[in-house]
Amino acid sequence: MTVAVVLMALFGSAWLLAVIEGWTTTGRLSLAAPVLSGLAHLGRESIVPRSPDRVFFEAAPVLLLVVAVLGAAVLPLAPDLIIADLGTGALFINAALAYVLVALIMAGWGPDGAYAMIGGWRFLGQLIAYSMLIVMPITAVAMRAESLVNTAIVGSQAGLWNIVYQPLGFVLFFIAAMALAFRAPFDLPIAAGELAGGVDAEYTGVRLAVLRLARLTLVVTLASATTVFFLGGWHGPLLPPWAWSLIKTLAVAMSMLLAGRYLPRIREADLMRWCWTLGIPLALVNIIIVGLLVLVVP
Amino acid sequence: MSATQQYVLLLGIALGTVGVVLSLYGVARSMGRTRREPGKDVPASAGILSRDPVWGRYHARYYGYALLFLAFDMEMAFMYPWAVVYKEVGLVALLDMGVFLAILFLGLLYGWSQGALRRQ
Amino acid sequence: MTSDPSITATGTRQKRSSVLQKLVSRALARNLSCLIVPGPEVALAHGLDVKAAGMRISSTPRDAGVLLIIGGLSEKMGDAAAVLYAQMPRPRAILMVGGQTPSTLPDADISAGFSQEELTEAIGRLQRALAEGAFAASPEDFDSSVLHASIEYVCPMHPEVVEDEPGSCPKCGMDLVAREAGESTPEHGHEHENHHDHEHHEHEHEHEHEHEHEHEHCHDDEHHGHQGHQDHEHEKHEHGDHDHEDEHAGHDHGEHDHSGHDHGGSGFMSMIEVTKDLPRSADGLQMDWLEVPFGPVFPGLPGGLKLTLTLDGDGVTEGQAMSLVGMSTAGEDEGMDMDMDVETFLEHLSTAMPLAPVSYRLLACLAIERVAGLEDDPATAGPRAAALERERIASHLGWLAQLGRQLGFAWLTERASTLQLEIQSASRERLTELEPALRALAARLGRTPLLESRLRGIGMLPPDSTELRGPIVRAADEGGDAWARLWQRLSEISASLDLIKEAEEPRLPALRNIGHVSGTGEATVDTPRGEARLSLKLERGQVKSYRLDTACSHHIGLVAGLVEGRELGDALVAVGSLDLSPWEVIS
Amino acid sequence: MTAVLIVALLTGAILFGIGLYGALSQTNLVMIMMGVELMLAGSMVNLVAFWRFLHPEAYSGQMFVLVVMTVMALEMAVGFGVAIARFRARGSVEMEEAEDLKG
Amino acid sequence: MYAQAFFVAVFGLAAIGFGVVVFRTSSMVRSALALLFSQTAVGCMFLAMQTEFLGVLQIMMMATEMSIMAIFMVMFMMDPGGLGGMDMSHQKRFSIGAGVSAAVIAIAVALLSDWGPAADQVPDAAAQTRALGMELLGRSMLIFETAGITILTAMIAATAVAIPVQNPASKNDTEASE
Repeated sequence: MTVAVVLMALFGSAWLLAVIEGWTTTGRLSLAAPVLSGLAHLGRESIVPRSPDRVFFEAAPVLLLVVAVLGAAVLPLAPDLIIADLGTGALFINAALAYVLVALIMAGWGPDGAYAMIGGWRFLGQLIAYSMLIVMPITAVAMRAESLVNTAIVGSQAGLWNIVYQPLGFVLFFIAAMALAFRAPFDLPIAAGELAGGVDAEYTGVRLAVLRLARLTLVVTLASATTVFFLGGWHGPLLPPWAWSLIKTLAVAMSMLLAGRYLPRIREADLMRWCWTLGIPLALVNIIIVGLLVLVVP
Repeated sequence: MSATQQYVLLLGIALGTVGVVLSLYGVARSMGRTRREPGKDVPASAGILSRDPVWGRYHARYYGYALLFLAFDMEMAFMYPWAVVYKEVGLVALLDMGVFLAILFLGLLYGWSQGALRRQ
Repeated sequence: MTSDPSITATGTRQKRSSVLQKLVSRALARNLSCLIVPGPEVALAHGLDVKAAGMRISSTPRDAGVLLIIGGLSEKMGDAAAVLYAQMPRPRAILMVGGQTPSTLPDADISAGFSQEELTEAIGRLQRALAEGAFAASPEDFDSSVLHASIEYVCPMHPEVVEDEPGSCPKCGMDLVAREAGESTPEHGHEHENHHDHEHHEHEHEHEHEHEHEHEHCHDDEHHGHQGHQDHEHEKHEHGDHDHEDEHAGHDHGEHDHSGHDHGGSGFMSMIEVTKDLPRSADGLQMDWLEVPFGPVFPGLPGGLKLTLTLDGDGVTEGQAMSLVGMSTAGEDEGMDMDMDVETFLEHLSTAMPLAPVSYRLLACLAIERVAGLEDDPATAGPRAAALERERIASHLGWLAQLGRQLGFAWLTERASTLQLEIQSASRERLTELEPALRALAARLGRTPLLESRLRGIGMLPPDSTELRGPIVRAADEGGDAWARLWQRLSEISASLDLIKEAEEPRLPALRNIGHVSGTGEATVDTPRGEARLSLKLERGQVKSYRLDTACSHHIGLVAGLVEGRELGDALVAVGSLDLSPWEVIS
Repeated sequence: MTAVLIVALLTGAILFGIGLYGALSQTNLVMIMMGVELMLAGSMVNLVAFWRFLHPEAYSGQMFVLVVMTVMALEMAVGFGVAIARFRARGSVEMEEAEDLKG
Repeated sequence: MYAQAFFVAVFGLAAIGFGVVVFRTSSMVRSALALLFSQTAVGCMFLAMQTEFLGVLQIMMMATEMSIMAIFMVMFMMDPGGLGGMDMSHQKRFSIGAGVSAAVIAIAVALLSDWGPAADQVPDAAAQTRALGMELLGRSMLIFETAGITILTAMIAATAVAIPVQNPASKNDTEASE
């Protein structure tokens, strides 16, 4: 039961995001558009490049979708609306999402095409940049909650959301989450203007549909993680807990989706330099500030 | 729910997702197979048919970052258990981790000064 | 042209009895995405708004169902279009706007003229055709000679010398030998190879080859000496378990891989030997360099421009650009009789330059009038100047839209192309109304985060660059990078607006009556991309010969210097910042 | 209960064996490191099994696994550093390159 | 109990299977990713053995580390795509002997030793993590700080060896060209 509800919420949000995305790109708000486009993808041919690495090529979209779903499975919608409330839930998210990289490397290497391969290796560089900015803010969150259990983390924000308690951590995490979901302006591995689709370039038909679904689900998962870690999860007045979770998740996901429209793509060299020379020191500062706050403020 | 049951549930969800994807593939397959035609299976490259394999030795210019990352990443293994008990232990934990992080930060600074933090 | 509601057999999918088909066909019809050949900027320059007409614009053939061809294509672009069409998944269709379908492609499914109404109507027809006939009983394979390896000519002594045409080697003067492009050794006849290629496709139908399998196979027969010969390895790989391939792979192919050096011969391949002659990157590591085509139909670059970059990782070691659509001077040079009516010549020149038709029409008018000895007429000069300035604004907006596409900056692309479409045919009054919008766009770009870091320091010209013209040379004083060029273009937009406000109503330049004069004339016009010069010779009112000198012909030579040693993204930004119009490149 | 321990220990042993084979048989520095990683993975399996089934109260067992993981990462960092330097100097990371050249 | 044995065995077999693939494929990226999945399977074994923190940590760390392994493989192997299908090994017989004998000895020790009674219960994951934290800040504090020093040493060593020394002039050049 719980499983069904959570998965419906997940894919429902992904569908809503697809509607919004379609709205921003075509200017028409149509609830049926994602379904139609999915059907159209089913109707197209799904070309397999004369791929010397068929296994990678086939595995990549599925792996991406699986890790996005697994990530969402450990995030609570409401105190009892969670598929698996692991003892190390906050760490499990990281572990699941680390395989986004693996999926992209597979997708890049598999088809033996230049654009895809460059895209795949670019994303490895991107991971090296954003990865620490995902884990370090989560550490600071865990310090306050004294736990890695996701429901406990939400519980610790009953009085004050973490976005207020540790705004620096929120900013870093949000940016890093966008980089993880390779949304614009961090869409280096799939950059249309630079790599003509990059890792996506060789996927067509139903495989492309799965890949698109996986990317949207990934955005929802990350938005949900942001909600749980920084926006107080299900806490909120009046509405039932699950509604608050969903509203916050959708708001974060939409802001991730829309931010890219108004920004040019970042340079890879800049991304790496800024993350390492600015982001990581700031994340350390965040940990120290939170450390002091936790000790000083009861 | 015990931890083991939770893992089994997660495994089941993963397998279920794979199953859904496979059934989608099945539906797509029912529309007909991909027709083999000349040029179609060559990786697309902007209107030029380039058949050369691209799997060569690839120059990853971020290897300086990668080396530092490999070492720096390990810090996380220690930070999570630390974070969980931090409040309980108090100031000692802060000092302890402060020293640890300072040591690591030194390594980062060294790498920075030596030019590891740039495209090679 | 199609009353029959179905797309051609080269585009449909094989029919299978499926209940879903009907539904899927309708979904397909409502989800059109197109790949524009030569490029979206050409559609915009013709005043076509593809998105408003109901199609998404896709960046790769893999994601497109419609090949939208705008205008007539040059021969090389026809080849590229055939490759793109072949790489599109079925069901696919060809929509031709103006001009003839290139001979490499099947006849267009739907044709339309250069107007938004016709385009919208054509897309409607296409949707009906797709909804009815996306699946057919007997689709045909699409095949074209372009899809089989082409012939190129190499020097037997210098593997790095590769030419498209027979001739002699520039290094040693030996006659060049024909071989299949992408192949390595001259001894294989191409017919044999073509045959081979078919065979490979057939085999692939039957065998989903397994990697491990192939590995063991190679293991046994102990050839280690042909690593550089990747193409053959590839073939062999595809076949995997076919014995006749062994002989093939056993040849001693000594002398070619992508970097073209020699390491064959010895029984055991040594890595030191492989790497010792390779050129080194700046950090001293020798990797395999990869030659990757960017263009002619690449989302980040103007269509028709073929940029070939040699990549070392994601860094560019060298690059060269060529235009596949540029005007060739052949047959139009002095000494050749061409006999063209002046009006025809006017049309010819302005349609040959789709990104700046007004400027070139004006240029031709001026040059022809010079022959007749006519001086500037204040009555026509004002409207002409206004039309030129209006085109300058539109062209710069088109460049901004292209910049947005390149940088994934969707807002900029939308804003700039909307404005461009509006301004192209705007009256003076309308232009004045649009002025605040243009100024707001500039202000907004100044405030956009990441944009400056993306453009600053990119595309610096080498100090000894000569023959620079237009915005590029005017931006050279301000730092001479892509950022300075952006601001130069923005300030030219506002300067042009001021000029138009003081000038008269813009009107398309029309030729004054000159009668049947003879003689030579020369004129210069400051086109949006820099000065263009035209000198022509008339005999009794017929254009005998002409010589055109454009800014882009010179600017395209800058590309090699701009991309060298850059990161891939930066190199593309640098090339984009030049605002090359491949049509204005005279070869 | 001991059955699980034995299964884990067997797995660890076999992983260690495969890793040792790889480390000894490969000619390339990076491949040798992969062998070493497998050996370390094998030993980690053993350590975790010992902790879980023999001394669940002694968390130094888990601590030890953390240290082994650190060693893995550091081995890679230093190993790749050496590989880069060696490649830069010699154009190869094959360990037996000199002999190969002789014939 | 049986379920536990089952899962440990399944993931153990997966780890071994992927471990074998590492040295049997000629595509270097496959090789590295096979190692990655072997390590992931080891992580899953940890989970099956109720050592959740270490298991999840292993799964997470190895994804990134082995991917970095993959890029270094692609940089430094002669034929990363495995298109040439060449053999990159030597002293095969000796290595097989060594590997087999090491495994056999370890198996023998595992089977022949008397391991005594096995513990039935372990604390749940949250408690384990907490206990590990206490261990980290208590008895094992020195080990923890030593690990810090070791990481520092490794960072310095790797940087010093791998990053070419550059004179200030050329450094400015490269910075400007970034």
